[in-house]
Amino acid sequence: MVGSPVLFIAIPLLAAFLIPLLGFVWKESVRILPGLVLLYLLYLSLTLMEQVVHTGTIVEVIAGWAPPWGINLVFSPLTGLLTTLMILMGFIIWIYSYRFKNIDFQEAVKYFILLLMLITGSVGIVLTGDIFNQFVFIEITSISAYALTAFYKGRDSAEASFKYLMIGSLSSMFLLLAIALIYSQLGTLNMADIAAKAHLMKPEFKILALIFFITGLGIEAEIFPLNGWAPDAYAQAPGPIGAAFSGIVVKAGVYAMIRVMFTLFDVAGTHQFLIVIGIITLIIAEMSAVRQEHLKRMLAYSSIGQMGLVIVAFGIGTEEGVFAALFLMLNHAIIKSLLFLSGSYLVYHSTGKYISEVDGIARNLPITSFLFALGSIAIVGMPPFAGFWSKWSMLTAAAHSNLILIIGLVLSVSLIELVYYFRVLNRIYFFPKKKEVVVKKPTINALLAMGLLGLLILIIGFYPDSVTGYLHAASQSLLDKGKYIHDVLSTGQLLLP
Amino acid sequence: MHEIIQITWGAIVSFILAFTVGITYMGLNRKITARIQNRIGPPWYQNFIDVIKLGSKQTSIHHGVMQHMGPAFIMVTSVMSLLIIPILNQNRFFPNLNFHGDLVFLLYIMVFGPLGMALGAGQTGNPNSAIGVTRGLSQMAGFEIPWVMALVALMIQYKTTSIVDLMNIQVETGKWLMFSSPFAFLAALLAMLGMFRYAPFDIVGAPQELASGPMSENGGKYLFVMMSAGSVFAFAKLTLYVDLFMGGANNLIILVVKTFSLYLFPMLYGIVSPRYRTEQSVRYFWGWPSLFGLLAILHAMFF
Amino acid sequence: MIYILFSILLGGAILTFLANKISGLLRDTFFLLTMLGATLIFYTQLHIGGLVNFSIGSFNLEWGVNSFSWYFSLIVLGLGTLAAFYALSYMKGKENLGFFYFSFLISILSMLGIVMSHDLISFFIFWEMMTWSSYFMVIYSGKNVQKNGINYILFSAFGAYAMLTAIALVYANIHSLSIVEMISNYGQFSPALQTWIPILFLMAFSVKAAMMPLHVWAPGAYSDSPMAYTSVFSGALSKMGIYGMILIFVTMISHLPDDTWFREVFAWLGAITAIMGTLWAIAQDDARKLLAYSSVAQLGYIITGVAIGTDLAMLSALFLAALHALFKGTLFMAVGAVERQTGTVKFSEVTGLIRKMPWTFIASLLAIIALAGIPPLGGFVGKWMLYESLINSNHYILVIAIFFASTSAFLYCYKFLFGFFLGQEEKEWAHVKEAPALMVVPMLLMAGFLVILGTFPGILLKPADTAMQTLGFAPTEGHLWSMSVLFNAWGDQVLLRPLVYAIAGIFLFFLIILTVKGWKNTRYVTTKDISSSGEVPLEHENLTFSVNFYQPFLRAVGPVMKHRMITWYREFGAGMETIFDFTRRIYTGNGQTYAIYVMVFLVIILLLQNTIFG
Amino acid sequence: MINDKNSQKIVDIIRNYARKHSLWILAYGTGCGAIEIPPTMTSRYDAERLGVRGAATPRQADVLLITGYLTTKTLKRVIRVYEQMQDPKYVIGFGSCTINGGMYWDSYNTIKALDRYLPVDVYINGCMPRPESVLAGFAKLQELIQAGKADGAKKYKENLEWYRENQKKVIPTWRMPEYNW
Repeated sequence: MVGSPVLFIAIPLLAAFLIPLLGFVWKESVRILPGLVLLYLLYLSLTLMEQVVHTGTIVEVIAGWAPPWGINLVFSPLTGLLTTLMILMGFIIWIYSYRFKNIDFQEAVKYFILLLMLITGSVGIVLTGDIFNQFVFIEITSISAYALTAFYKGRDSAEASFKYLMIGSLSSMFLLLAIALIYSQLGTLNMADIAAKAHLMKPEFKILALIFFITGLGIEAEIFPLNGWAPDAYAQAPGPIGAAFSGIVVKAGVYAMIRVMFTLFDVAGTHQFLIVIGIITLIIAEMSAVRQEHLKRMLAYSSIGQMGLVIVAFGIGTEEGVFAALFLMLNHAIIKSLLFLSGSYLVYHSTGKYISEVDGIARNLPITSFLFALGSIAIVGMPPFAGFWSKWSMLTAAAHSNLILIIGLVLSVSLIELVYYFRVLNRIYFFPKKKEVVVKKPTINALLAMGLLGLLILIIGFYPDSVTGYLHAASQSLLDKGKYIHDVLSTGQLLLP
Repeated sequence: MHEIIQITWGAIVSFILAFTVGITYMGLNRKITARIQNRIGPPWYQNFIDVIKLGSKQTSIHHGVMQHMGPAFIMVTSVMSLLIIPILNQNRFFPNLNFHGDLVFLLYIMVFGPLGMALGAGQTGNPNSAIGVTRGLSQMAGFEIPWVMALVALMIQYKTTSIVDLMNIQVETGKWLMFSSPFAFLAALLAMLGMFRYAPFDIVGAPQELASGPMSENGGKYLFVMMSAGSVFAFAKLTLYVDLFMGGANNLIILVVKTFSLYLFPMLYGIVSPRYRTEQSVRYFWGWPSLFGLLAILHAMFF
Repeated sequence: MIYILFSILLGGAILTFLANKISGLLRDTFFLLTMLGATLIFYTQLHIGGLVNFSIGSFNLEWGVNSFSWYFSLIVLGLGTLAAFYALSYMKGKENLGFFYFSFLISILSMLGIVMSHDLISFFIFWEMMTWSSYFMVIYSGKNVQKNGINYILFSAFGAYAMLTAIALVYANIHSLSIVEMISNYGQFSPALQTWIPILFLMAFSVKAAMMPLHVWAPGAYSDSPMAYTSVFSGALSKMGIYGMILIFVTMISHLPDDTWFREVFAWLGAITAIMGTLWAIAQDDARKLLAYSSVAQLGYIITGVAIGTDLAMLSALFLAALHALFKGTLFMAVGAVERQTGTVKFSEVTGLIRKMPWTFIASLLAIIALAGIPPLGGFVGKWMLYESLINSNHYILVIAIFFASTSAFLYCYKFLFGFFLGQEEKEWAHVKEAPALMVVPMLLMAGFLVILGTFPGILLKPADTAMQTLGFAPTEGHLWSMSVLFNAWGDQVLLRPLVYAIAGIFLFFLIILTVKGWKNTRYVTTKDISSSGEVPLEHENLTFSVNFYQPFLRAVGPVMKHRMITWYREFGAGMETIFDFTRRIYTGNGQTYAIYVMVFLVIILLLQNTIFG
Repeated sequence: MINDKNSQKIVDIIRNYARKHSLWILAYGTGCGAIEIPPTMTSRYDAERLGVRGAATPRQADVLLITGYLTTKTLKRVIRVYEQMQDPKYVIGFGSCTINGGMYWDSYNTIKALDRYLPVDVYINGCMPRPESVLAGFAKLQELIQAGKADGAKKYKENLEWYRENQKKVIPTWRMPEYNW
């Protein structure tokens, strides 16, 4: 045992508290500390992941209270995979924003604290085995996300943050309602326990709770029509935070929703519901993205659309479907982060962040533009880059389940996606540059971060086997509900005298 | 070696024959035209005189190597068609190349020369030449359709693409193809109007308007070769029609009679016709002649 | 060996790209060495029938060469190598050369990959690589990228996604991605799948082969990419569509119970493509556009041949495919040479280059003769076989359509030669010189090959025949063709050798007569010395007729050309954009609306809960 | 053998016969005389029976028919056309105007004697000459050709400088390719 899953929560929280204190001693430590923490956690998660895939799920009980009474953390292949992904993204975002707010120390302190909180919250959502605890983590994530959205303190960012806050509070309300409903029915908050006892619930209550869950978590998972807050928040938050939203926060939201739907309840029709709602999200978001004038908003809509695709893949419900969904999530996190990170340099000095302002910028920013192009080509699913394999696994999954219509829809939506990404690419490379646009050269660390992401895209693209093993383990672990229940609850029995 | 000499010899003899007959036809054309216009007209051998005169012109000019080669191109077409088209039934005349090619080859070799000459005409830099060429090519795209339809109808009806076989069929059955495939004959006949470029399809070289079009920069020896080639080609085309539709000919006299009676058709049609504009002539060929061609194909398919 | 071939090309591409930063000479050297190395390895080391396996992403990838793919690799590498030499000189002094050479090599690699793939997944990967590498070329010039580039990538992606769907369906049904297994299991698919899989594949292939309703990207893409690449683009890359089509038609369509209408539809689509491509080519003033439309038309013939699918038709399609690469490669190179030397490609601007660029003219002349299908060049052989096969397989109306297309093709053939090389020589172009040897020699080599093929088509028909035998056709040598004889099914024949010799003999004879007769009194005069009503054109007066060249003909065919496919697509696109804009307004930017959305969502689900979660 | 004197004679006879009976005219309709050409060519008088036939361009023509007065402006074109014709070539001056200026004898911008500018083989007088006289003119030309005396082109070549001098006198903007036969 290298370390315990508890560390994933404890260390960053501790670090978040330490940052301002250490800042008084040595200003640079504010920037270094999160990185160290994340690096360690990355190492930890990788080793744990390796272990989990081979030996089985780790269930960590907090404070000796055995499940179903106490809070427990579950490090299964699924949660481990997502944790690793999130921490990796967090680490890369840290590299990218190492010099963020270089002059303004106070702002930097706030930024890094909030970033750590955001990552911690998201990791917590994924790791926890307790539904109320999950609610708490969702709140942590949300609150740091509100704050980060409004980070620039401008009029627009305040407005975006307020919208986010408003919708987010609705989400909290529904979640709380759902949890209350479950607790009143079953008297337990442990997910495994709920799952084991779900059949005891009255069907109407069960469905009501499910609907509240869907609504509450759907807001975090950006399903249509609950995603109104998202484009504004993505567009107004600082560049790395946009990447963090699409790479970390949304993934946690989708995880939570899928966990509820797959594990907690055994209601019929959830798969079909996921497919329908996913397709609606996908189509509406991609259609909206075409006519966007702001680069980041376009990326935001694209991100929403991709999440719709992920939800469709989950909705297929077979192991292949889940595998495809997880693969999509993985690739989307990497690629969309790259797009956000490089895209924010493309429109760095512009006030409107208009797409038209990237014209001919490739001459000034060759590497950034190249990485943006790589990301664009990858996300529309062109082989031999990462996006292709996930799209391919999605299609085969659909084909196996005889969902031909879905294949058609997904591919026609991909065509739309292709159009707007290539329009931007053409502008970057082949339009004459506008004189008034001032170019900001990326810093070394930003280049390093983006380069890392690009490298990941290439690695996964040329050698998808590097990740498919983990993804298979993860998808099996999601679908094997009985094993999850057994794993968690047996830990409790071991602890009991 | 023996074969080559024989073919060469045959080529020379048939060339002289075709030249003589073709040029006589041209002269007769002028004579008949004159008679119809109530003139006395030139003597029937007038075109011989013209050709000799052109050949005895002392000087000549050219605008470049393509124009210099142009008449040679057109000669290739004339002589090659003459060599591929059997002159008499059962190859009784000189054996030539007619076992070596087929109708499709003939169709294509027939455009070889005009295109080569068109290049020569283009090089002169005279706008009239280029305009004439474009008109000629457009018209060709027009009349080739009924013409090919007729040929395809024959091919499918008699399951061969060889001219010799088609002639043999007529000899064996004793029935001319113009009676057994009347629509094909009609289509081909109407296409022939365009092929001979007499009125109403003479817009290509309209002398009053285009100054004889593609030939406007050619004089002296170039015009001499072109005129000879034209006469030879005319005879070759007429022979082809006779071979395909009128049962061929067993001796030269019959051949001359048949070809001349066939030649009367475009000639007389031309004398009484005004001139079509290019698009009118193209549309004309895609109208009735193509309909006949279509009927010919249907006829060949179902009967 | 395939590994080595591919890694040479891939590594060479990357090295060339990197070397660009160091020095131009190094880059050119790398580029040329890569191309030559690949070609050398291909011809000397690669054995037909060799297979290599490896697995990636839990799929078993399989690459190998058979005679069929060898034939297409021959086209790709032959044309690619010549175009590479040409490119060195053509691209000299242009921007982003590393990028150009990189894309060039990658597209060669991907084309080889396509024909050497024995499994669907690597087929698809290479297919997409081909798409984006050629897309880079389309947008290389930076002109019309938003229009032509997006058109190209959109249509390609449409095709690719159709193919991807088909692949997914196949995979879902047989759990294998091997092309061989797909073919052998084809009979066990459900009837619906049996129809849909070929249709989906053919959609993908007809995009690349620029078949009628899916061709609208081609004119723009062909004319916008650098000519050094367009020769490969139109000559070889479009053949990948033909490659796929042949594969699908032979292995799948022929097993369908009702394959006749399938074949008829495609044959007619090919014929309509040929006709419309020809007509539009006639109307062009831009040489690149003319050739682009002409490529579309030529591919139409090939598609018709493939769709008919008899021995002779397939043979003619294969022969024409190689031939099209030869002559269209030459022509695009010639346009590139003219473009480089004069800076324009408009027929109405440049005239009378024949004495300035004689070698380019000779190469284009030969290529044009082959394109028009006039004996004694190779083009005739392909055309002849196509007609014979159509007549023998009872497609009588179709043969008329094809014949019409190829007769009308004379019009644009003449326009091409006349527009650039003939007509009056102008002072404006007096400074023009012949293109560098590196550009001229590849053209002349290909043109020379066309001449040889006119007499000895067997040189190319033999590998084509071997390729067809791989596909399960009976050997055709001896009863459909021999080295220089062509036969049709009725036993009629064309003996090319005596005919060609006769043509050459007659031509030379009369040429000598023309030259010798009055040799001393024959004079060359300039093109300003013309008989135009006694006028002498001034130096700056250009009397060449080049505007509205075929106006009367176009007036005659006007009704057919009134509607353009591309306007329909554009209107469709505009309609879609309107819908997108409407959709965008769902996100009003108003927080209250979003809150209402949430509540409405909740209410709807609550109301429909029994339907959804029943 | 072809250089043999007797055979050369035979060839000459044939040539002259052909040249005589095949006169392709380029009727340069400069003045009112042009109106007499159509009756000459059509049914009433039918010049075609003499082998006279219209040519479309100077390249194909044998006879340059100058039908009427020549202004200084048209003279330039006529010279150009004449120089573009192929040897052997003949000129027929048509009407009084070409001989001495006719009714334009004191005009400031017509030339009076065509002979000073182009070598005329046959003049046809009259104002206008009737078709009969036109035919007579052709007959005269044929006679000259038969006798080998229609050598205007040779004269022109030999006396080119003199002709050029005269031509340049009346044509202010002389811009023409050199005549280099």
